[in-house]
Amino acid sequence: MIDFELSPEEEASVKMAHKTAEELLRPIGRYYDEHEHESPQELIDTMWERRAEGSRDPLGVVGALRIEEMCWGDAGLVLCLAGPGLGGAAVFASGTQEQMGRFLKRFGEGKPVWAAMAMTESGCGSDTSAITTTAVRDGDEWVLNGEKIFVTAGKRAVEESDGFVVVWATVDKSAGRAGMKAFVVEAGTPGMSVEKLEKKLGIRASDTATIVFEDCRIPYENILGSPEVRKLDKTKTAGFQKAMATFDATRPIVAAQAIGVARAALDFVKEALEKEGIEIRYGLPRQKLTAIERDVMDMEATYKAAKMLTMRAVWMMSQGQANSLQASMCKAKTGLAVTKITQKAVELMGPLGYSGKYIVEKCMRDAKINDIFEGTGQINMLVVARRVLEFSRDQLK
Amino acid sequence: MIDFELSPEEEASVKMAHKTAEELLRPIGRYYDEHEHESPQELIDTMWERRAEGSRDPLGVVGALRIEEMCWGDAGLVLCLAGPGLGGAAVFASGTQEQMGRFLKRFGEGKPVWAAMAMTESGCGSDTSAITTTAVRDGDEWVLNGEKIFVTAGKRAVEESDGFVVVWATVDKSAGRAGMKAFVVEAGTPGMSVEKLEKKLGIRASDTATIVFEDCRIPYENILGSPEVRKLDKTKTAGFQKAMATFDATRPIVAAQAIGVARAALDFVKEALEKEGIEIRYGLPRQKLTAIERDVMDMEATYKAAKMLTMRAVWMMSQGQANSLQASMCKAKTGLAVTKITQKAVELMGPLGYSGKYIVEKCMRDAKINDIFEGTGQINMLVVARRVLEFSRDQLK
Amino acid sequence: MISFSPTEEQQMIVNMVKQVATDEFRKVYREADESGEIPAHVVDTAWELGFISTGIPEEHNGLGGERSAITGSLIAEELAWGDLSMAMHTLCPALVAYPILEMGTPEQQSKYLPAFCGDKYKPATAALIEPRFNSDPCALSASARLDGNDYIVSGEKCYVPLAADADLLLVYAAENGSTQGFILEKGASGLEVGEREKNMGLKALPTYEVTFKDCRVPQANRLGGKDGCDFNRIMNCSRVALSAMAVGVARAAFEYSRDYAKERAAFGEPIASRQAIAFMLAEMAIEVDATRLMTWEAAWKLDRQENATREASLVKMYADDMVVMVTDGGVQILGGHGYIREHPVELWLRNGRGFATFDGMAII
Amino acid sequence: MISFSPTEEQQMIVNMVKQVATDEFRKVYREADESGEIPAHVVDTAWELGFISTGIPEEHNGLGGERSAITGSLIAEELAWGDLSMAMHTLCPALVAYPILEMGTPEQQSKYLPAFCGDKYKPATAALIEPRFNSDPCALSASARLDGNDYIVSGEKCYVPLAADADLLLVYAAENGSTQGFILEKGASGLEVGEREKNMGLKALPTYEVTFKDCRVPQANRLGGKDGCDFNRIMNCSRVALSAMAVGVARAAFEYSRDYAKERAAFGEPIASRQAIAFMLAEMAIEVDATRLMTWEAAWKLDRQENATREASLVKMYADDMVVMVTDGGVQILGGHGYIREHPVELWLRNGRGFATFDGMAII
Repeated sequence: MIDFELSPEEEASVKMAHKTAEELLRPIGRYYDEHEHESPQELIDTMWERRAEGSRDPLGVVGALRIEEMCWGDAGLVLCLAGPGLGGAAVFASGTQEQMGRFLKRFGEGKPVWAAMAMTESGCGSDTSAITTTAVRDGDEWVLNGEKIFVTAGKRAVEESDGFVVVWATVDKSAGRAGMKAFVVEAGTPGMSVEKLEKKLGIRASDTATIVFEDCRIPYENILGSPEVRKLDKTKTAGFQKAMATFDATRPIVAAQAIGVARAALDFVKEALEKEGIEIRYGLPRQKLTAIERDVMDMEATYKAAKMLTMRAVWMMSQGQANSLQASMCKAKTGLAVTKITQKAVELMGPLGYSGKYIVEKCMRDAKINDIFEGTGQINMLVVARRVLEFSRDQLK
Repeated sequence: MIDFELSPEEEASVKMAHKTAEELLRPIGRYYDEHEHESPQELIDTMWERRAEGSRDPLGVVGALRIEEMCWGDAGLVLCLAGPGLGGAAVFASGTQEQMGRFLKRFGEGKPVWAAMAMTESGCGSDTSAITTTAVRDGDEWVLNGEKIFVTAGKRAVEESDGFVVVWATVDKSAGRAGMKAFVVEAGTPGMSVEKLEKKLGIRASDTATIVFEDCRIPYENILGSPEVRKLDKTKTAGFQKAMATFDATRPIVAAQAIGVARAALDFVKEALEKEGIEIRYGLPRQKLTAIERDVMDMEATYKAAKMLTMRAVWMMSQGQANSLQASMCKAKTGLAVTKITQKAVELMGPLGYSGKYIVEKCMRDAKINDIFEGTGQINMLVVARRVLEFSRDQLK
Repeated sequence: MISFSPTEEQQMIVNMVKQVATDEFRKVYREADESGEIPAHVVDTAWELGFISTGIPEEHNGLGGERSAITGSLIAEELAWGDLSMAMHTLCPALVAYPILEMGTPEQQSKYLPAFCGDKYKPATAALIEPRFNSDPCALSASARLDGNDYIVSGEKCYVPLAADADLLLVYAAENGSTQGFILEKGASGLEVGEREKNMGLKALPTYEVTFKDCRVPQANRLGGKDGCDFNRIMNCSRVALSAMAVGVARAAFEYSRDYAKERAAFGEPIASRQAIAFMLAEMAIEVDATRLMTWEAAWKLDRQENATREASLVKMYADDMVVMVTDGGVQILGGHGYIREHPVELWLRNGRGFATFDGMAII
Repeated sequence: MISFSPTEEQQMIVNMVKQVATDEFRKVYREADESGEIPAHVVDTAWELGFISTGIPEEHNGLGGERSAITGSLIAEELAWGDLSMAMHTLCPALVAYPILEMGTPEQQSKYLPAFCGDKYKPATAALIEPRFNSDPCALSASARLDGNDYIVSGEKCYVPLAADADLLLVYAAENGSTQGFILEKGASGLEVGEREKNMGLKALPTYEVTFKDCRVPQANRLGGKDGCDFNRIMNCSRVALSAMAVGVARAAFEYSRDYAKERAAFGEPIASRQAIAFMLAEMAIEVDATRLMTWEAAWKLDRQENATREASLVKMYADDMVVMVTDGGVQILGGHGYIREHPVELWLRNGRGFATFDGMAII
């Protein structure tokens, strides 16, 4: 039955996330935006201690709603919280039981730990088939060489905790996508080092690292999935399917993050207007609205559209339904929606919108990444188009 | 010197066009929209008599402004007025002196005459290289076979006057675009017949014909340009360049037509609002506007943007400057702009906008063709993109 | 528990409606648009599905089923996917039946509801829109004032579907600043049905201007009697119905242009193989889905009897824009072929552009 | 005679300005944005081109050339193409000089204009914007009232460029419902320059909140004396200047992302070979050109001394939207690389988004 009701427990869980965001994240968001690359240690520790909260439904609708609330508080800070992150998700999606035990148990104990995902290289963005990092087998080990950029939480995973990085590398260049495999490299492995941290437009609290692998040796058992290169069917892209399966899970989560940022801006605008005595008169004909009312309604409707698509994609995943199309739909829509909503919020708020004193300019900077990472808007539109057309990669490039 | 002033004579010429539009076209526009395929004979005759008016600067800025005014009156009626049209433009662009004399002198004398351009076929829209109509030489004649659709003024050129049709056909299928040639087929030539007239969304007064050529024989001298097929350089597309040169001239003209339709809708909206005592307060901050003011300003600015691009393309042509980029820019922008403006006008006018009693719904229907004919919005964007990127057809498909 | 899945019963209804839309509506939509007439058997076949009678209690001859706005949205989308004029024609009697069902006095219910439960289509309609550019349901020019035991209703309305044939006409008018409904029967004195309107779209559905010249309506015919009606809820039910219909029209245009783009070749490939076209289709697909989900959420609020003004007006505004974007995209993808009245896309654009105007012309 | 061609002289000026923008601004823009400081020699080099002194009559030590809004637009576009902060810094003295030049009393002109004609940069600024979301130049909160021989100016302003260093500050305030300008000299009592503002963009240009606490201004310092100023024209000159600057910023982003898209390969081809990217670039090119042409038309009206409010505010609104669309497109085309502070596109987006707010921060 089509239903949008949360149970009292679910509602309480979402509310608790909001409270955390309001009390712990929001007050320090600006500080860590201005002090790029400084670590919010206290927040990290507190949230690490509280990590059990809301963990019952991490990838379900309630989990997504909790993420929205947290990012309403501050998206940059959320991105730097300890936890399995994208690296953990990859292990979860394609690791063996043994690997899950070995790599994931660290998130249940001890000090804050991060796991990162290293895919992008300076020569390839969306075109992951062009990855040049190599993994060569040498007896009981794999030897990794290459450089990865834009690794979210890379420094924290490699240098600041007992974490790990899931690295995508090719074991056979001639095999294209089929030769692409994922490897777990644990913190402290010789040959892996952080070369630099990016200075960014937004989400400045999040570390975005360049990681270099120089003759980096890892145990043979650290490969995720089969080491075999299946060249039979080019369209099947064997190993790469694992990464794609991860995307089906992570894209809606990123979308939920984005939605939180957009709502932060939207809430600011609505509260600011309310203080000025301006109320939004829903239900009036378009011809009788003010430009501001119309703009706010547009923003709200766009927010809702993105949110509904996102909730659907998350819900399908939680039901075990194939959701590649819906995951890309929500990601494409959301990336664009939050970009537009936050840009509009800055405009609407005039001198207040552009000022570093208020949150909207930061929301705009933080929001934009969502149209870029985990697949740009264009890549996600391409995925949607291929699926609605039932076209292969070759039929629609 | 950058200047936007019209001389008093130029201004008078534009005003006269407006007066004609207001007095002769506007009052009968709705009738011929409702009576599709009925001929506005009196208007045609009157305008034929007056054809010398404003003919001094047919392809210059003033000519374009006159066209805007006329289409402000009624675009469908303008499209069915007698004259050289696209067929004449093709002869003018690539005919020999002898051909110009032979084919064009009919526009200076006698009864109303039309010339049409037949390019599209049911199997090819924008992809004119896929034309299947053939022209085979047989002694002193060419023999044409094939079917052309969407021929504007086709019936009038073929059956209702002593006109002609410029037909694009291939003399060598293996040569692709280089084998494409244009041929003049005069009214009354056996083997050429009008098969049907299209019922359309808008511009219903304009005849849009399907013309069939069955062993249609024309004199050898009726080929426009060289009969030689230059296969040397595929990218040069020899014969086809003529058609493209025609586009550089016709696209801005079509854009000017489109702008007239948009302004008709815009003027209606502004007058309707004025009657209601609503004035547009230019110069107010966005935050203080009503939604209607904001919408009208958006429409006006969009209209202006399209118009300035169009005037520039026309001006460059009149100066003998290469204007392919600018012609496609103005066409792409204008097609989209007038579509949006007129669709918005219908929305803004509410119950009046949707009603057949008023002009805006008709403007919306008439406007849409401008994003389609003389190159769809997509084709024109492609041309613009290739030119700004300096990419060949192969580099950007 | 959050869920995006219709019930099995709803799915069955959707399949049934889709069948009628495909077998009946889609067979004659173009001819009906050109001629302005919907063949009677088409409406009758749709009527037989019992959309309206299902929700009417057994005591009034209905089937006594549950009336659900979500189910209504699913039905409205499918019908409109078939053809908007026919969808509105089919559901037109609900414009009277549903407000009476929800808000009518017991007398109004016993008197009027049984007629909607018969085998034969019951023509009934409502008059809300006024011939002004800023027609506002909550600030109508049409007025009603009490005079003895009667209300005197005066004003002008437009876009009144089936007005010439309707046995019942529910007219909305401003009474002391609030909008109230008044039930008129055919031939009421002062009720003047004007010429049939010529509109940009919706051409198969007869709509009329209607004038009320000091029309006397017995007090008993004020919708809801002394309590009046919850007009806000009526509007929200209409907004949700229209949003669902907009989704249906848009989906039709998306599917048609998607299929066309896969078939139609240019430059040696299907035109859908070019990103410009493919991305348009992707956007169309995304927006159709987004609007449907928003419609469901607003319908869900209605079903819970909560105030849905915010949700319903947001989705309606969004749907108005969406359906124009998508149907215009359909015409654009077909190019010249989209502009002629052979392919259906131009019809869908003409119908789609009307949603911003169709206040109160459908209800669930 | 309609023409879209700059004069030879204008073309020469454009080339000269472009040179400075390329050789000076573009060399240090990133460092200046990060540090918040523009190297003095950069501003000095630009000052040497004599943008302002050119238009000042010889009697006031200027070059006595013709001041043209069209030429000004051409200059503003090129400077902003180089860097917006530096462009605004360079032209900031004009915020005082031009209003005095056009509308000042003879005394104001002789007293203040010569200082703008020297070899050294003359820091001067204007205060217009107010710290409210709906700051409205024509309905200011800051007020001026006559008290004896002085005006008392009170109010709060923000986004006042160079306020801490300016020798002259022209403040706009509401006087009996109309906006008038008042010339203050450095250190005037009651004039309090607050902390330097931290804004999303324009970071290399120091801007300040400024408070006027019953600031006494001699009557003689009312811009235009008894006649006051034509504030409408000042605003229109500002709108055209800002539109031209928006074109410059947008063109920079278009060119950069175009070149990047031609170089950057993905899936075996330059990313510009895909229609999704190529069409974005085409749209960016079209909108940059359209906005420039509209800017020229509004400037042309200004040069003819006609009322340009409609043209100027339409192009300004259009430019505000255009520059965000284009600079956002720049970031999007560069993807992850666009989001980091190495490539300039993110800076252009931050600067571009401000135009909707920058009322009165530049003038031609």
